[in-house]
Amino acid sequence: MALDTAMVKKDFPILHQHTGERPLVFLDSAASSQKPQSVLDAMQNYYETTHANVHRGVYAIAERATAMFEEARNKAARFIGAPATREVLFTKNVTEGINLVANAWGRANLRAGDSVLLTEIEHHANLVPWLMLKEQLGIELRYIPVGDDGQLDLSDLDRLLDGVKLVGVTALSNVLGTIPPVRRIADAAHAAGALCLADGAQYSPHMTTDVVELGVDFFGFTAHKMLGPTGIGVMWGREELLESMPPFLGGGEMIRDVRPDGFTPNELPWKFEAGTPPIAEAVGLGAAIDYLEALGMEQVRRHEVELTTYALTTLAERHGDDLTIYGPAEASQRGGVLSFAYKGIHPHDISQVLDQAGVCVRAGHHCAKPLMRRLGVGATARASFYVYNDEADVDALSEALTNTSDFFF
Amino acid sequence: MALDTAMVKKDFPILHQHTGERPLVFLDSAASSQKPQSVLDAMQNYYETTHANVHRGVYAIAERATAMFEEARNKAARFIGAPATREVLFTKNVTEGINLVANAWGRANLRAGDSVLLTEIEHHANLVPWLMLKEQLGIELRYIPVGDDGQLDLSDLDRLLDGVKLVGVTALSNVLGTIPPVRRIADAAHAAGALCLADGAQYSPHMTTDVVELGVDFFGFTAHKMLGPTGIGVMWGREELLESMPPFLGGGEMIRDVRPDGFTPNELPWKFEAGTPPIAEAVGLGAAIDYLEALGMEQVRRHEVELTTYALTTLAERHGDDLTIYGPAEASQRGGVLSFAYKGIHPHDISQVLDQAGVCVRAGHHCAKPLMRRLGVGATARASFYVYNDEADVDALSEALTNTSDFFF
Amino acid sequence: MALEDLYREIILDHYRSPRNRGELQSPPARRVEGYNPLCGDEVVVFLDVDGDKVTDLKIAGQGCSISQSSASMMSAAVKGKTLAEARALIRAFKGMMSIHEHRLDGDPENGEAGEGEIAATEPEVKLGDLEALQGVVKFPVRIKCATLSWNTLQQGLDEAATT
Amino acid sequence: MALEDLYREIILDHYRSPRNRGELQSPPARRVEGYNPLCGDEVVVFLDVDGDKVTDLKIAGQGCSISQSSASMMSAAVKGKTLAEARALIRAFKGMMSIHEHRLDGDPENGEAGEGEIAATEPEVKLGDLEALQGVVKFPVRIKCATLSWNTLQQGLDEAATT
Ligand SMILES: Cc1ncc(COP(=O)(O)O)c(C=O)c1O
Ligand SMILES: Cc1ncc(COP(=O)(O)O)c(C=O)c1O
Repeated sequence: MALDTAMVKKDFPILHQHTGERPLVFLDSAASSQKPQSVLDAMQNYYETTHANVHRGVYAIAERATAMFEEARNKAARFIGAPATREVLFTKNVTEGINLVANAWGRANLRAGDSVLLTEIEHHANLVPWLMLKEQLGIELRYIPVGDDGQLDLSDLDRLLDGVKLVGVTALSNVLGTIPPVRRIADAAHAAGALCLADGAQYSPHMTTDVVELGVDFFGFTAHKMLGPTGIGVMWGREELLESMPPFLGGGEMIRDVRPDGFTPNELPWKFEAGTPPIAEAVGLGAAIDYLEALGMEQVRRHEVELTTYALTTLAERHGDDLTIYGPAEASQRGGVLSFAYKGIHPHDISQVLDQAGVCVRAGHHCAKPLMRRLGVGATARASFYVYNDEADVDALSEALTNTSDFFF
Repeated sequence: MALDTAMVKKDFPILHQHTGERPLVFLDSAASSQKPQSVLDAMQNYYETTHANVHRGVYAIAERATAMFEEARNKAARFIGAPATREVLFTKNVTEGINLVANAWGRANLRAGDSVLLTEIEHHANLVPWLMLKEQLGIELRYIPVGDDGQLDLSDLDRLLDGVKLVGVTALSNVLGTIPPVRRIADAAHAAGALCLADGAQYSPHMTTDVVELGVDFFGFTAHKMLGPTGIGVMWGREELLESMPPFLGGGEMIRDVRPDGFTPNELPWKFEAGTPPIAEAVGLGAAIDYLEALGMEQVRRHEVELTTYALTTLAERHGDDLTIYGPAEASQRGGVLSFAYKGIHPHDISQVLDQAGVCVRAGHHCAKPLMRRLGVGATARASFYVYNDEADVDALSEALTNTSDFFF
Repeated sequence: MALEDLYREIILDHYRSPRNRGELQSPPARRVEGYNPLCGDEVVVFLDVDGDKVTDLKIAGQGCSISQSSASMMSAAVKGKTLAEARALIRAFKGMMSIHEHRLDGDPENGEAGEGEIAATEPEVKLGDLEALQGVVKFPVRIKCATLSWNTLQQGLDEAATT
Repeated sequence: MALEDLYREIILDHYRSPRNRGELQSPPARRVEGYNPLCGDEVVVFLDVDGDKVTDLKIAGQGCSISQSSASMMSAAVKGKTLAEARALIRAFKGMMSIHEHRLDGDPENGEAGEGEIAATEPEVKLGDLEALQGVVKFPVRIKCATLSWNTLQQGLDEAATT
């Protein structure tokens, strides 16, 4: 394989230091990835040598902390091809980022009767903020349907877009692995006078991201799924949109002036960052980006396609019709996230038995309840791959599935 | 002194490992405190042995991560005397917590013409969220004035409370060190049919906190000011209030069910925690609470009063009328945060010159612009103490001030 | 924690051959739905109450082995019992399950309660086969699976009492 | 970074004895206010423009040594100059200050620009004493102090041009 996973595995302390009895076969990176030593070191080192609150501090460590924090913003901007660093907003996770857009842009631009177009494969993070606006403002929500092949059905897109003000679409489905044609959807949205927001939570960890090529207006991602720490995400937006939006949360840092009867917001990006930001977390995100860029995002994606190809092939060979894998059949057309049903055994039971073999897979609705209903299931089991996974991990999963069957039947 | 600061200093890596030429005299803990080794270790250890996304994961490390996350919530609840753990909401900082109340409670309960009563000594975090509601809902804001002695002037409280729905008050001023009589204000608020929110950002790090004794309805604090990591804060609210409030941010975790046309919120506390929470940060906050409780919050406060007494005395002796310290004159009636003016030298210049001696103090408006205007200054310099500061640090500050004067005159 | 602590043989038996599976005509039977939002499990309890007795009870719905076997065992234990006996069983069962549930919900006082105290609240009640589910408390995420049908039954009894 | 890099003697001199301090009657003079929200510094520039010449200029307001001395030096450098010369000076000064400002604002391309390029944009312009403020770029937080009065002047010239 193009990626030297043996080397990569060495960089991840948890793969050696966890306290379980068996080697950890971590196949739940779509929920949250593990962290390389370099990310942990960067944060530790920051706290041990430099920590101080950012902005306004005149003394040396405060200036250095500010520079490190803003340097992380530079890296994030570069990582997603943002035209300007001031367009990169730090949030606590991508969920907050989408709420930011729904609140700051949505409340200023949406009226009762306006429509927002989403898809049937969205994560709750890109559903609930809009459902809340539906309740509060009386907007209407529509959904691009998903076909049985796991692809969005765009045949009716133009009709669906009629009267729509914003389209929200996941750039990579956390359940099906589907990679919707975001560019095409964004272009159609713009032609219909709508904006387009892409939820990149599963995309940016695995693919080269270029927000300009994607043609979207807003793009969010979350650090903990891409080797970074918990507690930080990024929302990117086109500068003129962010400029025209009212602020989201109020407090320190996001203001230029405060008077008893009013306030003046700060300039971008700080206008949208109220209170003390996740400083060490930004440093950690910067280190995660460094790590991914050193591997090369092309390599990361190639590794994933290869491993997914291997998984789809060997799992089908061994388990045949006992195993149903949802989503697109072609590894090159999907992310390395495999939701599956196995012999009618409940996903909870699968995950529990797999765990005895050290194999970690998620079981549940994966925060995509409408999609679960569409698939006609209450829950699925889900294995997802990342840079530290290899064919042996897939073999372990396959073997453990057989054991699960032996256990229950 | 009651606290063995020599021992305490050893626990803080930055006091030995920072890269400056001179010993670090860190007097800016009111902006953000430093972190003891045990807090850094707890987070590092969590990432190295246990990390997985919390809730719903059936496999062992996910269950353990969830237990550690919820155990941190238990600790936070105990730390502030919360009657129930489900009343403790994790936010990214206290600023988000106050925005949560302003949005979720405010939008559901405030109408145009309703009043919110704040004070002239509030931090922007407890001003701007309400100013935003003023803009959006047309509510009216009033302010409890501050006297020249740095104490709130409550003589007119009953009149000010007329028609008020909520009172927001800092439990300890980050500029003056004032410790308002929160209980008295909360009781008066309740008698007038209003709720009371206390901003505990500067209080909880330094004083034994008991939300029931304080008599408030909402209480927030922020981890990074109390030896914990950046990226996490806590908002506590009385259970029946939180139950009756609509959710704040929407997304995963905070829902019970999501349908294309609506959603059902989760139970407390998760109803208010959208998306992947700051997991490692919660673990770090738990370790910070352990560290503070091992020192003993009574000791922490006593140390602070003693050190503040020493500072007020020696600074006055050496600098006389050249130095103006704002806020209450009695150390026992104030926090260990000293905002000052010195010989007409601009705070920026003071801070810059002090930094050359390794002395870190903040210069600026401290996110309290209305208070700055009330004091008739554009900015102040501010030295603030915490558990790792001692008399030698105060002496270093005093000495460096003399050098500043020599430099400019 | 060994898997066998969770999946005792009797649990697997109830899972493979669920008792009282099916539906009752409703009305006259009372139909109550229970739902675990975390995993999508659904249970439907059909309840015939005559006077102070649970004369018949059927279980429909879908879910994992723990929720299915717990529902099956519950149906066997409750059918034919008086309302008071059924309620005592519910209390005893939820008492057995509550230790870790409280802990997860964050009630530190209850966190360290020993297993000996489990059924202290309902000393009269014999849980019998149901004690096989005791191992679930070591797997906190699964507790809600085990208690789903019991909470649903309780809701049914509560509704019956008020209408 | 030594403190003397920031506080050169000539800066302290302008701070202690500010030039052109005061107000002009407005109108006829143009009055422009500048404000640094980070530290509360305020500068007020009074500007008399006659034809294409800045005939008089006074500075009021309050601030730190850097903002005060920068304003004082600016007043000395600009007074009596043509509008075009004043604008060239502003560009040159802001060019000198821009390296770290860009860096902080996050323009990585400019981050590594050497000091040699500083005035490359305005090669004709002699900054003279103002070059003493060059040390400020090593203290990023203070850059806005140094540029405050210049931005205010620019705003005044812009307003003059459009009215
Ligand atoms: C009194 C007070 N309230 C609120 C805050 C805001 O805290 P954070 O920035 O962590 O939200 C601070 C600190 O900056 C403070 O001193
Ligand atoms: C597609 C998608 N969107 C959004 C999210 C939410 O991410 P976070 O919980 O970090 O906000 C996730 C992950 O849970 C996801 O997979």
